[in-house]
Amino acid sequence: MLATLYMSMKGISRPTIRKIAGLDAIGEAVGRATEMGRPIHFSPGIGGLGTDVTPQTLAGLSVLAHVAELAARYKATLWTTINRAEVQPLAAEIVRQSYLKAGAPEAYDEDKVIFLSTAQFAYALGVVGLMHREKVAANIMIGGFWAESLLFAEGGYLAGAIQVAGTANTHQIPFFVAACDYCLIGEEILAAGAYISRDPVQLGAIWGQDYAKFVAIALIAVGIILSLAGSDYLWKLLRGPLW
Amino acid sequence: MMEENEMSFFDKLEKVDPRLIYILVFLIVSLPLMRPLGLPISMSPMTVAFYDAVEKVNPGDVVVVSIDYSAASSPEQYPQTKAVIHHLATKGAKIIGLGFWADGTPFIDSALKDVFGKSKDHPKYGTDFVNLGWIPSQEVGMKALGGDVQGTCPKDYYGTSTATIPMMKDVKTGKDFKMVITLSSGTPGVPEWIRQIQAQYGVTFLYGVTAVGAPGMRVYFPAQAAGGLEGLAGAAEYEVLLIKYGYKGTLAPPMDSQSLSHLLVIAFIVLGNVGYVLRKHGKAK
Amino acid sequence: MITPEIAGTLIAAAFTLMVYSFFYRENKAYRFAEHVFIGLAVAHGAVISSKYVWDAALTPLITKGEMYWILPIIVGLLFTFFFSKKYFWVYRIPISIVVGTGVGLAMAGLVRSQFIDQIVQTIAPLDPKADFWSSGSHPVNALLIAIGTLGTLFFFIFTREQKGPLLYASHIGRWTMMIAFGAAFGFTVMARMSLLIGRMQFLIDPSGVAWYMIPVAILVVAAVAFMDRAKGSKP
Amino acid sequence: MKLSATIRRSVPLVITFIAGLLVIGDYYFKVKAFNDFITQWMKFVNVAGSFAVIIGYVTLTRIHARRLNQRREGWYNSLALLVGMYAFFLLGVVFSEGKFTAHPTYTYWFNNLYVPLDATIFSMLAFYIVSAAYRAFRVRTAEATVLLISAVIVMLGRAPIGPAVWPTFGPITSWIMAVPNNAGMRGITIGIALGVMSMGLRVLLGRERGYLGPGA
Repeated sequence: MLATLYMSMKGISRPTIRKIAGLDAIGEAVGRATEMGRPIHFSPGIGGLGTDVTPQTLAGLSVLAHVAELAARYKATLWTTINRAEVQPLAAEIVRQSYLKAGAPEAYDEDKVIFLSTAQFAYALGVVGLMHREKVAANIMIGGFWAESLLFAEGGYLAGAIQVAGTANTHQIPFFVAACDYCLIGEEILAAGAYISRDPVQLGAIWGQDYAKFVAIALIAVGIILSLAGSDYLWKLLRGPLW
Repeated sequence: MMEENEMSFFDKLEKVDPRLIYILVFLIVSLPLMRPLGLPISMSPMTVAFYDAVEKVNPGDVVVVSIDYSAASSPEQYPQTKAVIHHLATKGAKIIGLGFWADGTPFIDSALKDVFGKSKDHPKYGTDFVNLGWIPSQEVGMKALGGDVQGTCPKDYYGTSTATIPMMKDVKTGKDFKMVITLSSGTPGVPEWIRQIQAQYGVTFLYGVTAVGAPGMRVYFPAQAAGGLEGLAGAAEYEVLLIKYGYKGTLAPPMDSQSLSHLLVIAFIVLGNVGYVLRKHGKAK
Repeated sequence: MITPEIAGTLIAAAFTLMVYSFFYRENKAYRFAEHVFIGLAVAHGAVISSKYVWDAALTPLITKGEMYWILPIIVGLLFTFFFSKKYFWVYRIPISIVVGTGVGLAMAGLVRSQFIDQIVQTIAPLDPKADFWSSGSHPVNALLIAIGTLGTLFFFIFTREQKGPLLYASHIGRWTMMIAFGAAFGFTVMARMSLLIGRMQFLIDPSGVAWYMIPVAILVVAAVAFMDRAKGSKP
Repeated sequence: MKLSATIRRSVPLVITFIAGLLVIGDYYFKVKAFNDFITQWMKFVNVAGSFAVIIGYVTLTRIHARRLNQRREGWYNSLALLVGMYAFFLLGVVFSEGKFTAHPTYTYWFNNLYVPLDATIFSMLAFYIVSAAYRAFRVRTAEATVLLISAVIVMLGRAPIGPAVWPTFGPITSWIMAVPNNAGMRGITIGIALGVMSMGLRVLLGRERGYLGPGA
């Protein structure tokens, strides 16, 4: 089912991704930071590369490209903080490219893409310190976040920043919703990444998953109607062997 | 959002030194430990379902107790572990202790010692309970365990060959497990056990999880998991149910701390938001 | 008389308080404790892996002469090529075996337990006599769960623009998730508090000796605070 | 040994593909010889996978040995890390008389040093959650309001104090957990399952190579 859709992603046709409200919020946040003349902070999470949360980090980096381009266009200062050593060169390159694309390569400052620390809390404190010192006006966090989400959200709020955050780590979303102005929920960050990067592999993956979700939706809808009507036909059918 | 010149009472409150808050937290948590309030412990349906499932265990049934947590969450999960092993022992189950988290392995030994008094030197070690120690490679390890128990755990935690342990003679594959109980705080944990053992061999499956994981695990109840202990509250409720087996719980004072600390969090959320709403309202004028 | 047991408790208490000293401010004691912890964590992993390799592979190899156990050992040792610039690609052999097996396992098991069985649970037969407050099989609850699940799934449909009925459906999903996240929030608070309670139980246990360390820690922090003030530096 | 770059690139991808396929096949083809082979294969992977720990060990040693060598700021912390790491390892493997972690001296240090450190570092979050509750969690949107209300009810319902004040907190909490929480989490679980499926497909088909390290 998914495999056939993979074929179609090979250039035969490509899906369009729906508008993701969080991305508009990012534009707004960058705009406001520019108006106030204060910097922006971005974090792609602490997921790193080469683990099961890699897709989240990659989505974060795609959004970073978007943020950097906006920042370069509006001439706002952008701070990017990194937790994993292997992400640093990637992020720096992405920011540089985006500045180039926005026609402001001279504004790119490689010291503003900083690797703080691999240790979770050391990184978190570095970020909180930076947000406080630089009085950031926009704090954007997209990627894999764990316990540090709490510290970031609090630090950003105290710095008076507009905050846009998103992660697929479900148990951290509550803190982002409670403390940030806009929150991307779960898989939304992956879709946002695909929306920006237009990477055919990512697009195809999301498309395939959508179809599978439609199957699930149809089965549940039919199943619950049958079960309310007192029939357990579908229930019995699905409980049988797969093969 | 916060202009310096119009700093109201609530703005000032927001800028209070966090160290004051920290000290308050210390006190709120410590006081009930020294002087318990003795609030009654309520009952959650998940805990009752867990208890009922263990009640159905017959003497001689093989039950796997898997320690899939690390020291970090031991304050929540170690009390669960002890209570579960105690309950299983009173039911006469044959207990297999093992674990997929490297950090958790020493807890199997401690829990056995706490419940039975001794672990390896206990006269019933090897007939009524056994500690197979750690199995690597997470989900791959679980699959291997289901396929060949003795091949995956060739020796127990103390270095004895598994094949020579009496109670392991008839435990060859996942089919020989009557019940699996995981005490888990992450990956590998509940979904992996369900995928590799519960779905494959149809064994009764129960879990004890940290409170962080609990909401997400509800989706497996009741068909895939027959019940669950949720965090410290789950453990405390379970202890209450076990009183009739002479189990001496230790969690009543901690639950009082829990009550007070929840009230503290709620009070702070309300306080913080009163200022926020007033300010927003003031600006709207 | 200081028995090893008492000494152990005191060591544990000292390190606990070294970590908590962080709440006064970031300091050397905290960083020291953190580094010790990182070292121990890796060492423990290595010890327990050594035991497994010893028991599962080396013992049958040596005592029973089961020569084929040499294979996984060699494959495992290929991990060390991670540190070679030139032969880094060799490291990819063990990693691809481990990842391929793991991914295959997860995929094979997922379809049943996290896809089909989830649908099955949502449409399971109803029980009108079930308790409304706690049972998902009460008809009203079952319908609500199905609607909420459908809404959540609709929210995560990305290749259709959200308008018309799809918009309403995804709104239902969003609100359902917010209540769920609220519950998750409450449970997380409980979990974090439990951890602290666990540490406090240890520290202030009147029958133990751990609390001896508390006055020591308070004195140290007070001394530091005094020196800070004397220097006039803000912490 | 000279191998062409193409082979070097494709061998790991082929291995991943075959390994994945073998395991998936085990679920759908019930042939005894094949299933037995997979069981054996799992044990092999278990043993081989145990060696992965070497990487973390060597990496940490390298980083901190360098810091120590250069007498960088905080070098004594690096020394503590290395001493702790090697002493604990020697204690568990070389001096444990074949008992490894079951050796009493090892258990002693595990219980009195490792456990308190791990648990304490993690418990710091309790403080942060309270301070964030006070200073950052705001009802700025309707969604955040619903979330916080649901959170407050659950916090009261799950601790003894809630039902002691108003008995209905208990049932309301269990309803929230059994119905809306279940619905939301089930949707998310299905979504995650599909995400892992599609990620798995990409890995097996060689379209996702992050796990192979740089330059794959």
